[in-house]
Amino acid sequence: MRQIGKKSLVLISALMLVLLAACGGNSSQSSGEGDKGGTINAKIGVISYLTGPGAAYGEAITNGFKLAQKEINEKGKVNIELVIEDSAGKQEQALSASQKLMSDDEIVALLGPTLSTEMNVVGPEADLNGIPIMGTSTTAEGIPQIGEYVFRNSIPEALAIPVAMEKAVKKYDVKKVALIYGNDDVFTKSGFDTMKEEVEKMDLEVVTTQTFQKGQSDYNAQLTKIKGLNPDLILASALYNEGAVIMDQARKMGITVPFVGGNGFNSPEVINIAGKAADGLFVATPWFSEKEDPKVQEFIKKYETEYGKKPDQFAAQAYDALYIMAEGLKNAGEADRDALRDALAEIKDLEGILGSFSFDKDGDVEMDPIVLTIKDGKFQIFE
Amino acid sequence: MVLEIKNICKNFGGISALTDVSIRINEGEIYGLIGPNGAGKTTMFNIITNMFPPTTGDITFFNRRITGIKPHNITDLGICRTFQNIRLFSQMTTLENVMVGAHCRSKAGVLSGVFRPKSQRTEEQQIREKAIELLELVGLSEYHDVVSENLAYGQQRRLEIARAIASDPKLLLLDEPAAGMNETETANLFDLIKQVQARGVTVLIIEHDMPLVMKLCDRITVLNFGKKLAEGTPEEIQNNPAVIEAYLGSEEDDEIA
Amino acid sequence: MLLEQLINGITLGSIYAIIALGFTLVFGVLGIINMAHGEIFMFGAFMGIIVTSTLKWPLWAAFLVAIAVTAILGYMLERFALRPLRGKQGVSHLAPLISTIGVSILLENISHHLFGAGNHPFRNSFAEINFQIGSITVYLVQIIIFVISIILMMALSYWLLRTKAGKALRATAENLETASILGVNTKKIIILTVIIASAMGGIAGILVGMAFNSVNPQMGLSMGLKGLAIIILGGMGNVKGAMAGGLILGLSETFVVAYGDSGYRDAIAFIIIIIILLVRPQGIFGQKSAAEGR
Amino acid sequence: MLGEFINPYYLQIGSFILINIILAISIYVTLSSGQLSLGSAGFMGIGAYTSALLTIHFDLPILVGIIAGSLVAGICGIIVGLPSLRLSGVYLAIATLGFGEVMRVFFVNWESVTKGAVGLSGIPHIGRELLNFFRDAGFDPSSIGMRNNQFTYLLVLILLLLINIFIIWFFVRQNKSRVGRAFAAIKMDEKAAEAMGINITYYKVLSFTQGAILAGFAGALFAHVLAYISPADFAYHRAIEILIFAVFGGSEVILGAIFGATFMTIMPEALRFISEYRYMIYGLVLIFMMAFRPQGIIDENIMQWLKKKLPSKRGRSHGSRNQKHM
Repeated sequence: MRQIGKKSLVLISALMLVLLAACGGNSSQSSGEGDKGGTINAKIGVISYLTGPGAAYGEAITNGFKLAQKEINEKGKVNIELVIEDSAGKQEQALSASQKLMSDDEIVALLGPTLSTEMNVVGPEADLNGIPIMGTSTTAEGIPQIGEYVFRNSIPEALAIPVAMEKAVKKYDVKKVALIYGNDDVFTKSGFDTMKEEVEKMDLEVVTTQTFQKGQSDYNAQLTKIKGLNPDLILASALYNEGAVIMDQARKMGITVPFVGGNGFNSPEVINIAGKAADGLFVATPWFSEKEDPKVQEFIKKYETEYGKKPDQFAAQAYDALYIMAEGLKNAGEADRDALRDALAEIKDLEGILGSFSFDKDGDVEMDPIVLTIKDGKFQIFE
Repeated sequence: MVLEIKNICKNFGGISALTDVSIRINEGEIYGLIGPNGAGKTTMFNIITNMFPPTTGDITFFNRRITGIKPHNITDLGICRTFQNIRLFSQMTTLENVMVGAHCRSKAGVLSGVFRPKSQRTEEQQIREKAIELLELVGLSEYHDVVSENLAYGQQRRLEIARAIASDPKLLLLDEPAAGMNETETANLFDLIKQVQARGVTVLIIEHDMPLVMKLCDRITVLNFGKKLAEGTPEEIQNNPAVIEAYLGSEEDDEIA
Repeated sequence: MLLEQLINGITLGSIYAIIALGFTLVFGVLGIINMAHGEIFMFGAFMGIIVTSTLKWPLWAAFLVAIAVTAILGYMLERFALRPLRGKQGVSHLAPLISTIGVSILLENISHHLFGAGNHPFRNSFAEINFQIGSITVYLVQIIIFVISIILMMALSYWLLRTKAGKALRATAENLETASILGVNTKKIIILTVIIASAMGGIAGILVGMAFNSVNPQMGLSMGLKGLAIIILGGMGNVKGAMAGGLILGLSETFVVAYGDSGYRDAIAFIIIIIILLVRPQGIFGQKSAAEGR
Repeated sequence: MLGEFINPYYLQIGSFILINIILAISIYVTLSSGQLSLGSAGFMGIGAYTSALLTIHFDLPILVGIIAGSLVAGICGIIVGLPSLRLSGVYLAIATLGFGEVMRVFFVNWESVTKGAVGLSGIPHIGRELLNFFRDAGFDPSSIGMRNNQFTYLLVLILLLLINIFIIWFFVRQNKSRVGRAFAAIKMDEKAAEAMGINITYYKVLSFTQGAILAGFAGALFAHVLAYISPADFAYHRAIEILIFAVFGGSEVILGAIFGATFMTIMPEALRFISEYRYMIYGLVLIFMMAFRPQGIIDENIMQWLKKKLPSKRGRSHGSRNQKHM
């Protein structure tokens, strides 16, 4: 027994040592050393959801960053180095990652984290420490209001949903609506809150409000109830994964009314999953892959050759975000946290692949989303 | 009268394990409970300690009715038992086992156990001293720090007795204490039980080792198929034709046990 | 509307029942709650998708592949997570529970890596066949699910009662040691049990994929916990109890949504667990002895 | 200056380790009387929400909030623990798992108070409150060369460390007392313990409640260190994580729980390159530990060996086993 004890102890100490030794390691993404005169060198920390159930989002986002980084560094002027940390979608890990990044004095700004829940924890900390932080996918309410160092370039639900709702209501002469949303997810819950507010503003009748939970695959009970109440329109605050299945089951049941979805509902995957059943979905988004803007088409082409798949909204937002950072650095003229914050706050009408971009006084997005609808299995601009 | 068992019946799903058994045990005696396997001896122990209730009947302990009282309260009143298939706290040391036995004779709660006021330290010291003394009594003084599952079989049996005595019982129930012991060990056991008796403890013993029972007990009850077959002094029992028949008829069982 | 909800409830309940049958079989024979059963079910569903959507094979092949793969998973579960614990000194009865929780986490994350986190559509022309009865649309798949669940229940009951293998299974269930003394090859029986239970999970996986057109790695956990609730409701190790429990849970979930608050739908299963365990630990159909002594 | 040596990242991780140690001890305490509770995440949530709501809405001091959170969790522990006594082993594990899930659904649905899935933000942060306190007292962290976040996290860490030392001391002492022996006796043989006069109901509920209080306490600390909580923080996966702390480190001795929590918190941070496979590793850890070392990495034998190696302050009068020093 003693022998075993001794061996285990040695093993434990060895494990601990390995861990401690590995603690300092960074996964550093640097490309191009170009240290010519006039180039601003800057390190930017990225916190992203790279492992776990939402890893697909984090992957698209970091791909967007990397693509933009390559282009920006090739152009000269600004040379950006990305330091990427995983948050696994958890607040504690996001906070740890942010501390790790913030304590590196060379890092001038943070991008991410992916989820609004994470931003709620990381944002105040970044603000306290005076480092600009920009969310590229955080759409919940109140994020930029956390503090003056907190920005975002993702369109909040409060901006996107009303636009889509207005257009759909006008077109179909909607009087009665049904709501369905995922009540255990911060993203869909906050989308629902916006919908409810807007429904009240527009004076529509709510026939029923239904909820669903993560991991559920049967929505028939909720949909049967909705069907029985005959709404003119269904407002669905769901992520595309669940949303597509909801539409599929609804169409199978014989529900033909249009759906309006939130930001999370906007993905080519909806068509992929639901097929023809996806027809009649309305979403408002800054991102439209069929846009005839050469910049957009070039981005899609490059992204596809680099990563072998079509970029989604998250990749596009991340791509634009790094350009915004680069612009801020250029205007600031130096890689300094406070100077960068002030420069970011000043950004107006910057043309990106999502359109013309400005920050408002809080550091929130000012831009006009386009309303898309799915028709014949394709996203189209809805006029 | 230490214990009075009045008309106890126990049915298990229609099968009768004990039928109308009455026993009276006087203070200070060693009382034997014998009978072939399945006669209901251990069932009787379980009923006395209220591990399960009797179907009908009553038990009084010093004229106090104890049927329906929770097992740990029965120990509190002064009845403690050992088990046929040794049930020590196997990963505790010998000393700790006996100290657990003193549980119901000590009081320290969470806070005094943690903050250790003087009263707790004195109590803990007393428990420890008592445990050491009892280990000496059962001849295990060299094994304080041995984890009890590493003790030899006979030692485990003796440790169980020490643990039971630590609860200061007025009545001690021993369930086949000599099982698996060799002759020397059995002789030691005899001395031990006599010493326990000398401490003023009444003993009720289930045992298959007939020479030991006959030598040890003041009075004996024989159970057979859940019924009382005979009662009396060892001589009376040895000469009772019904008992002899019952035992001859089930000799093999006896051998196995 | 009531009729439609009834159909929804029965469909959902039948699926729950098939999953619970797998749980109950393993518990009945081994006395182990297999927390990984939900994940094995999820793997079955993914196999269905790969076979029909990616490989474009016919549906019957999907069933065969799913049964084969889940059976292999079941074997591996037994071999690596259960067998090492059996007959070992000092292993607490909680060990298999913890070890199968380990398997469930492992499988869930493997499927994240293999299939991605998103939902996968299960597109099959067979799933589209439907009848119109008045304003109600009934899908053939819904009927099939109900029928299969009944057939599985009856087959399992019959098999346990009548056949030789079933008798051996029951002998094993009653007492592992006695069974092996009586000459039952307990090792083989245990492997067989876990494999059959897992294959049933695989079948359930494909049926769910067809009925709801949605398969994702997280579905295993949610279905698994529901299955757990059902076997507690119906009585551990009780085949008919699993069926009845499944239908009860499916119907009550559906009716909570229809006439109550859909937000509490997921809580029902757990409230059932708590109430049943406190009021009637042996389950509605269970015998008392099953719940005692463990 | 001092500031250069203090990296808030390490302080942060240190804080999480210390909170996780409390959680691991909570499951250890319940297990020490032989009960496996998977409801720790639920109790943690109760503590976190109670404390957060009290401090946000009633402006109560954090300390009061945390104490109230632990107490409410403890009361829930008694309410759940009493009826659960009829259950043992696996059944108890499942009932408590169910309890945890019901609590989560409850947090999600009681929107008017908990704000549902959106979660509670703006919870007073222990470190920042302490910082304000020090500032009001006329002390500026920059005077000793520290940045604000370094100072706040250092304070949090020190505070948590003191709390941990107290908790560990408390339970080590309890283990060696009459109560600890009663727990151990019940764990090893419930019937025999009952026959020795131990009130099983009382001690089982006691240990269950202690576990609930600790989990609630850790939850309250968690809320005030992260300053944001949502129902997803207290879901099934949290319960499993806490279970892993105890299973991996060892559930026989308190040091095992401490080691498990420490190791399992550092591992994903240190080995970020394998973090993609973290949950797979968790799964494998559970399987392998059960198969090869069900008592966890650290058990009594290692404790014995450690005691032999490390010189003990008080010597060994009655053998090493009764001198469990931490």
